[in-house]
Formats: sequence, C-alpha cells, structure tokens
Amino acid sequence: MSKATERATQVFKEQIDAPTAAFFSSCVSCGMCADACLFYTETGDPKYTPINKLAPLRKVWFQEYTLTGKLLKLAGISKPLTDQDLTDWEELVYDSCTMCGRCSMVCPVGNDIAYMIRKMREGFAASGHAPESLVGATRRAVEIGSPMGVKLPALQAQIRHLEEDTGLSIPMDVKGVEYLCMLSSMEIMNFPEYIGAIAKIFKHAGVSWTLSSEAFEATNSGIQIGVSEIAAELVQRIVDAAEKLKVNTVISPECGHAYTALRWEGPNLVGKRFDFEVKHILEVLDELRAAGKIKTKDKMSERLTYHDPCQIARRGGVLEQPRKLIREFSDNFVEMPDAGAMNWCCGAGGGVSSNERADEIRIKVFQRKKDQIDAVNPDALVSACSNCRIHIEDGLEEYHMELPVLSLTETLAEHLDDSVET
Amino acid sequence: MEPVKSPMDLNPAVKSTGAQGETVGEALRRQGISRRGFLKFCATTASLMALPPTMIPRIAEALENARRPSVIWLSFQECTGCTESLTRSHAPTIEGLIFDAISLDYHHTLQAAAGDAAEAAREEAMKENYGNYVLVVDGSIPLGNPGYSTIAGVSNEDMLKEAAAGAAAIIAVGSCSAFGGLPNADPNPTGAVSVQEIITDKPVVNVPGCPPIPVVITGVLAHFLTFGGLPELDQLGRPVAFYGQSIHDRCYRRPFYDKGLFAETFDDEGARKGWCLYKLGCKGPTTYNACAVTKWNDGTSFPIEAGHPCLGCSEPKFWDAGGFYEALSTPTTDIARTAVYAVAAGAAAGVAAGALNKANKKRALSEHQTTTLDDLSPGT
Amino acid sequence: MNRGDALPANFDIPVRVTEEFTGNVTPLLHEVRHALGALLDKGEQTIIDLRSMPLAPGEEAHIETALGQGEVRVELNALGRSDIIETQYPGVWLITHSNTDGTILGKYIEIALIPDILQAQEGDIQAGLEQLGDTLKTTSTENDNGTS
Amino acid sequence: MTATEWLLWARGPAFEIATVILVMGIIVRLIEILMLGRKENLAAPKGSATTGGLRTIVSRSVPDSGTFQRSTFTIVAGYIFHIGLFVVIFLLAPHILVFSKLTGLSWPALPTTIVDAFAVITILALIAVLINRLNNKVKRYLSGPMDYIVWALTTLPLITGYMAFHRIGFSGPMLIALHIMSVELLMIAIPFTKLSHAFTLFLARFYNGAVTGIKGVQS
Repeated sequence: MSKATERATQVFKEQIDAPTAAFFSSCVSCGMCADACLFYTETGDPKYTPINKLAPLRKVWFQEYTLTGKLLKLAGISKPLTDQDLTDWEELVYDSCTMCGRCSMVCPVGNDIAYMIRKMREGFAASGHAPESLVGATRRAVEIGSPMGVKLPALQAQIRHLEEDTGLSIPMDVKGVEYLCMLSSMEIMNFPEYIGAIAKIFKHAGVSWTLSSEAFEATNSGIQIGVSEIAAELVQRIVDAAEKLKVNTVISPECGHAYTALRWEGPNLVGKRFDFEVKHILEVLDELRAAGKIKTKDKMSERLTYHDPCQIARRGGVLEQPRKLIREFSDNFVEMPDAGAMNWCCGAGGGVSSNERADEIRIKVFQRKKDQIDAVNPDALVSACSNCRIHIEDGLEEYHMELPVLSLTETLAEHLDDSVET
Repeated sequence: MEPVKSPMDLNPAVKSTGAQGETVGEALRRQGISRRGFLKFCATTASLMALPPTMIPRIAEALENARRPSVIWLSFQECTGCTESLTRSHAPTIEGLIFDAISLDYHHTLQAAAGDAAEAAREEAMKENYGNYVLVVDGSIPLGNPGYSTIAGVSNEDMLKEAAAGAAAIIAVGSCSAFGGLPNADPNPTGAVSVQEIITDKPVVNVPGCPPIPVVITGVLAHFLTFGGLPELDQLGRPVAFYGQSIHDRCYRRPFYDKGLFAETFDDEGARKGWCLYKLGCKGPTTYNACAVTKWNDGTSFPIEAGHPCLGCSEPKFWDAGGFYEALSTPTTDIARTAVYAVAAGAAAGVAAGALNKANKKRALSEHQTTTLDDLSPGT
Repeated sequence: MNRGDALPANFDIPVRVTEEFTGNVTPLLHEVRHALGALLDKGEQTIIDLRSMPLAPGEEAHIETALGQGEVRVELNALGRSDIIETQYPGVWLITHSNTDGTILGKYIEIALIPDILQAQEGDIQAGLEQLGDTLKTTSTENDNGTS
Repeated sequence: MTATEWLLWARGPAFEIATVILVMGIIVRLIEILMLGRKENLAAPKGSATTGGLRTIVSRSVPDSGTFQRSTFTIVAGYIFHIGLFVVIFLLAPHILVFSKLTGLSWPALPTTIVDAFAVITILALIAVLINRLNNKVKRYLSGPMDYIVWALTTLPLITGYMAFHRIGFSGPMLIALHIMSVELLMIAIPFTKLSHAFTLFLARFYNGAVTGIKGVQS
C-alpha cells in the first residue's frame, strides 16, 4: 500500500461516521441520483452517477467497519484501496461534483451523498489528490488571505472609489456595531457594487455595520478542497474579528459556500458555539423588510426569475427570503421549473469554478441551467451568489444568450426609496 | 348363550383353501349374482378405482375371465386399524364383494386357524401359488431388535423377505407398512421401517393412510384383479388414481381458502359456517389422498367435513410433521424463542463488532496527521 | 341415512350449508346438457359418476332437485336395490346403486335412450331361455304323464 | 430426502438457521452503524434535527414532481414491486400465521386470489426492473454480480410461492418446501447485501432529514 493510499484510507476511517455507514448500507443502486445530477444528465456518462463518485470511501467503509467486509478483506476477496482508485476518482470527486446536494434530496433511501463527498475530499486532499488549481487557491487563501489573492490594500482602494462615487461612508473596524459584513474576493474584484449596495441599504434601514480589515474574506477554500484544519483556520480569522469588534451578527455575503462554511460548518470546525449569530445577507435584508425598514420606490416590470444558489437554498435553508425581497422591487416574478430546494446547480459550486481542469465540463453541463432558463424566458435573472453569477454569465456567453444576471442585494439597493429614512 | 361366530363366518373370503381355478365371474355367479348385478358390481368397481364409467364394459370383460388370486396378508407392528377399516362393514359392500372375489389364504387376525395350523396354511399357499400370490402387508418392521415383533418365532423381517420372494405383487397397506407410520415416529424406539425399505427388488404399492380408505385398498385389489398388474404409481409408490390430487385441491372448503375465510378456533363463527381449517393446522395442501371425494363410512363424510383439519395421515412422517394443530406455513420450532436468543446474541456480537470499529476509528483519529499546504501538492 | 337421527333434537350440527360451495353444480348441469345434445345428434351415451367429484354437503341433493323427476321410475333388485329414475329431462337418468343394507354404493347420471343396466343381458336371457325351456319340458312331461 | 423431509427441514432447522442469521446479521449491522457515532452539531439550528429526520423517513417515499418525471420507470416499477412485496409478504393468511407465531400479533388477511394477483404483478414488475437494469446505462454501470444475485433471491420466493399456490411442477409438500427454502435464502442474504436497506433505510433517511432539518430545509 502506497503512502497516498495509506493516508487516504486513514483519513477515510476518521471521516466515516454513523450516517455514512447507514447511507452505504442502504444504497440499492437504483441510479436515481444520476437523474438528479447535471453532470450525468448533460453528459450521459454513467461514471458521473453521484453514488459512483463515492466508491473509494465506500470500499474503506466496507473493509474497515463491517464484519462481512473485514472477513472478505482477510480472505483477500475484497481488495484494498489503490493509487489507481485515487487517480481515477479525483476527477469525479472534484471536477464533476459541486456538492450541490440535489442527489441527496432525491435518493429514495435517503442517502446524503453531498455529505459524503465532503468527507471523501478530506482523504483525497490529504493524500495529494486534489486538483492543482484548487490547491493554489487554498494556498493563496491561507497565505494571502484570499483565494484570488486579494489583499487589504485592494479592498481599501475599492472602498475609496465607492465612497467617492456614492457619497456613502463604508465603515471599517468599527467596534460594537450590529453587523460585521463579510465579502468574497469576487465581490471585491468583480462586483464592488455589492459593497455600495450594502452601504446604501443599511443607511436606509438605519442599522450599524462595519467591515473588518483583519477578516474580510468570507470564502473558504478549505471547505471546497476538503481540509478541515485549513477551513478551521480560515473560519477562526472571522471568529477572532467578530469577537474583537464585539458585533452581534456576522453577515455572509452573496456567496454560496461561504455561508455553509461559516454558518453550518464554522462552529464545528473551530469546535465551539459562536457567541454571535451568522446570517446570510438575504436573511438580514428580509428581517429588515419584515420590520418595515426597507421601502422601495418603484417596481420593475421586466420578467424576473431567481436562481437559488445551492448552498444558500437547498443546503442553507434560505428559500423564502429572496422571493419576498424580489417582490419588493418586481411585479413580474416567475419561478423556473424545479426552483427552490430542488433547483439545479449552475455547475460551478464546490470548488469547480476554481478548478481550471473542470472548465470544459462546467460549461457543458450549463446546458441544464440554460434549459431551465429557457423554460420561463425571463428578461433578467437574479441571484445571490457571485460565483453563480459569474459562471452563469460565462455560460450564457458560451451559449450565445443575452440575459442580464443581477445581484439581488444590488437590485434591491437600486430600487430603494431614497426619500424616506426608515 | 349364542355361540361366538368365528371370523370365518363373518368373512367368507377367509378360507384356508380357495377354489383357485375359478374366475371372478364364476365365483360371483356361484353366489347367485345375476349379470345385471355383475354389471352393477362393475360400475361401482370402476367408481372405486377412480376410472371413468366408459371403462365399465372392459372391467366387466376382464373380471369375468380373471382367475381369483391367492392373497397372503402379513401383519407386523400394527394396530389392526387397517384391517378394521376394510372389514368394518356389517353388510356386504362392494369392497366386501371384491374381498370375496379373492382367496384370502392367510390373515392371522381374521382366520380361524391358529398357531401351527395357521402357519402351515401360509406356507402351503405360498408354495402352491409361488410367483402368483398377492402379498398384503400392514404394520412396520422393527430393525432395532428382531425380537420386538415376531410371529411364530419368526422375525417380521425374515417373514417379509420370505413372503416377498414369491409374491406377484406387494401391497403395503396403511402408513406403517408404507412409510413406517407411528412406530417410526420420533424417537422410533424399535427402529421401525417400511416395507419398501426392506424389499427393494420389487415394486411395492403403497396404500398409506391411518387407516387407508377401505375402497382404496380394494380398489388396488380390483385393479390387480381386472388388469392383472399394478396401477400407475406416484413417486412415493402410491396409486395415482387415488393419491393423484391433494386433499386441498379437491376439498369442498377450498373456496373459503381462496376467499381468505378461515376458522380461527374450533368453536368460532368461521368454524360454524364451515370455513377453511388451514389456520387450525389442516394438512390438506400437502396431503395426497382421496378422502375428499370417496369420503368415509360409506361415503357419509370425511374429517374436514366433520370440522376437523386433515392430519396428513397418508404422507410420510406425518406424526413428526409439526403439530397437528399448527398451520402448515408456520415454523415447527419455537421460533419466537430462537428469535429472542438471536436478538440477544446479535446485540452482543453487534456491540463487540461496534467496539472493534470504534477502536479502529479511534486509532485512525489518534494517528491523525494535520493536512498542511505541502501535503496538498506532494509533487512540488 | 340421516345423520341427525342419532343426535339429540336440540343438537345443532355446527357445519351448515350456507351456499353453493364447490361451484361444481352448474358446470355439471352444463355437462348434462351437452351430453343430451350428443345423444340426440349422434346417439352417443354418457355416464357421469357423481361420486368422482368433490361435492359439498347438500350439493348432491341440489343436483337431484335441479334434474327433477320425470315419467319413469324403475326399481331393480340385484345385489341390493338400485333406483333408476328418469329425470324431468327425457333421456337423462339418475341411477342410485345401493347394497342389501340400503347403503348407497354409487350414484350416476346416465344420458341414454335406456340405461344399459335395464337392458336384459344376453347371459341372463340365455339362462332364462334354458330355464323356461326346462320348465316347459317338465310341464309337458307332466301333462303327457297326466293324459297317458 | 423425501418431499416431506425437505418440508420438515425447511420449516424446522432451516428456518431456525435463517432466522438466527437474519436477526443477528441485522442487529449487528445496525449496532455497527450506530456505534460509529456522529459528532454533535455545534451550529445554531434553524429547525429540529429530530423532527426533520422523522419527517424525511416518511416524506422520502414521495418523490417531487421533477424527479418523478426524470425517473418515472424506476419510481413506478419500484412502487409496484415494493407494494406487491408488502401485500404478498404481510397480507397472505399463511404468512400472517408465521408472523403471529414469531410476534404474537395478528392482522386480517386479503383474499388469497387477490394476493395471487399481486404476486403476478410483482413478478412482472421485477422482470421489468431486471430488463431495465440490463438496458439502462446507469444501472448497468452501477450493477455488480451481487445486484443480479439479489434480484434473483427476491424474485425466487415469489415464483416458488406462485408455483406452490397453483401447484405447478412438484408435489404439494415439495412446493411448499421449495418456497420456504427460497425465502430462507432471501432471509440469509438480507444482512449481507443491499437488501439490508429494508432496515437501514430508516436510519439513512433519518440522518438525511436531520441534517437538512437543522438547516430549516425539508428534504
């Protein structure tokens, strides 16, 4: 057994828990998860069947944690994990799975496949079987503070521009405020308007907030590549900042996996319950709306539809809020088929967008999103994840479609009634 | 006081010397039976052989010319129930007539002769008719110790072998001789076996039942008389004409089984309405016999009609085939207790296996190595 | 024989006939109809052995009622009594053979112009002829003796 | 061995062996799963894990409309043969007697002819499922020898049961013996094959529903 397989086996053994064992015990190879996965539906290649992506983990479970498996392993009938297994499955576990969890909603026996992919990546990363570009992003996140290599001065420059453009002040390192806003590098580099929108809405709603110069990056490459220690380190930076600034709530930005990383995995990664709350920006905005602190001046008449980012909706539980918020500025909102908890992934989540090797398949499987969009033929598409937005724009371009892709927060900010201060 | 009638008087068939040259037709006519009577006899014979009425003329022709065979009846470990079944009737029945048509040369329960005279009669008949007589056996044969059952100092096994050697046909009457029966039931203290376990070089017609239906016994005799040979037999050596269909398949209560209407106890509404007795342990589905059609006591009824489940008495091992009142589909053992033990053993084994897994996982966790950035790209 | 005879009057036999059990009655009557057709068209005779089919208590009586009684009723005395009854359908005969004790040995439905068993048998005719001849011979001898 | 002896063996020792293997095997498997444990979730819950878990145990039996459209055959055929198996196993009077002997509980049976019809439908559905497994590229890709063995072990008792009821091919005792023995093979296979899903499915669905329940999502 090579060092890599030894390491992978050892990590798998750490990762396998009761749910994993229950899931593997229950699989009847019905293949329904394939029909739920855009990597299968758009390629027609059965190797992309979600449960198949877990074969190496399943092998270790069977050999290490079942009586039958142990006996068959002793008898030499069940062969141990090989380097070839790891090499063959690397593409399946990283390039063709966004951990969107749609298969987990469909599996008739209730297997949470995405949950297990997350665990399997731990073993793959530890044994050196993670995609190179994802490793690079992780290295930048740890060493520079951002997977895209964005440093504080770059953020400060953007803030300066925004303050000049909008005339709004963007607070930094203010202690004792209500909200600490986190950002994603993509927002800083590609969609700085998001920061301006936040400033505008919070001013309108009259709530106090701040950014942190020590922790502004919300994304977490550790989660995507599957290294809990690194993920924990990245989460710890945010926890430290939030505690230092004594905020009540940390706001996760328009990013999918950042929410999962901070909201759901965060406390488990650092090993303690947070003293503050973690909310997605949509949750905060909807609370403000419900409290009557958000008033819009007009409603768009263009046909709008909403793309649910997987980690926010299906894996995050933020489903009603975006719809309520969109209705504040639109009277022509339509739902795509399968919208909500069963929405189809854009194809770029779970580290796939940072993985250059996956570029081709990522664009290929966008066909699924395209079909979904075509079904309602909207004038614009709203979403709440920068990663989704960038990939959808890429995809639309690739498929020669003209469709504006909007940020929900930014669009809401544009339609705020400036005349009232709530 | 009226003198006790000898069995010979009760049963004219038992004669130490028979008119062996006589045909069946002659024998019947000698008894003053007209040809109309003979035709009636043939019709009922066809009926008891389970042959279609179209066979009546053939039967009439064959019987008219058939020679009366010599029959030697040996009784081993038995209860005389089989003989009772056959001779129970007070008036001449059609079975009785068939019986009359044979020459019963030895039957130690029925014959008047006893002791040396009886044995001499047997030996004489065997000698005279060597190769032609019919051997009827009731009762099982003890192999555990020959002394368990002897006749005139001869062990059952020896007597059977000797009698079988010169027999034209062997008929094992009753479940004891056919399958071992009650003596063979667990723990089988005498080492009882069936006829066909000893006589392996000749076909044995098994007429099982505890007791067998009288018309089935005579039906086989009638077949031998009529056709001179043995009827078609099933895998267990039973005549297909009588044992070809299960009690269940010919049971008049079968429609209730199909409708799922069962008597749950012997005195419930279902029992009163004549519903299916499956749940009360009826062995009808696994029992092949003609009871449901021929019935008992001159066609009056049969156990299921009287409200009692079939015991399966014409099948091998019926004494040991689970309780008489246990439904056929249920396990024969105390499965609930076994299951409880299995749960306990499973829990113990499961906890042990789980503890091993836990230790395995704990070891993996203790060997945990922090994954560093350098681990991620081992090539660089 | 009535089974109830041996039982106390208040004893209720638990098994009651509540309906047509086996469903064999109707097919049997159809079989009779076909056989009757065959008798008319081709002169074919049929005998049905009622004791060869599973019948529920009461079903036999049901069949007899369904067939009814016709014009002919013959009692035969050979090896006990036999009743040969033409049913309400001419050509359909119900034959019941009993032994000397009155116990029923068999029941048949015969579809024929006249049941076989009613026809005088050759052997019996032969015997009768001889007997009649003997009787006449004896009588004439006696007569001869008387006149001489 | 005579048919009667086969039947006695099937109803006696063989049933004991099969029961012990089934019961022990399943309990060992369940304890193995449970003892692996899972970490306490420290994230502030949006909803109840227990409620979510229990809900998913039930709700996962009903697919959403999109999934139904995409996996119509798998779902419809799956429903038919699962319902069929349920009816045949639990609603035939002779079978209920077995469960009664085991548990002391009893419940009403369906008319035998209706159960017979269910058996035929179930056999047909299972044949369709097999043809689909051989023709559908995903299922064919996922299937190993065990998937086909398990199919055979599931179908065999239905076929032998049908034969026993209609008395095809063998004598009555032999048919019942064959039927019981085919069931025993199935019982023995359950803990060691994917058939264990009949028991572990509840755990799997619960864990799935618990994870989403905490997040305030209904799965």
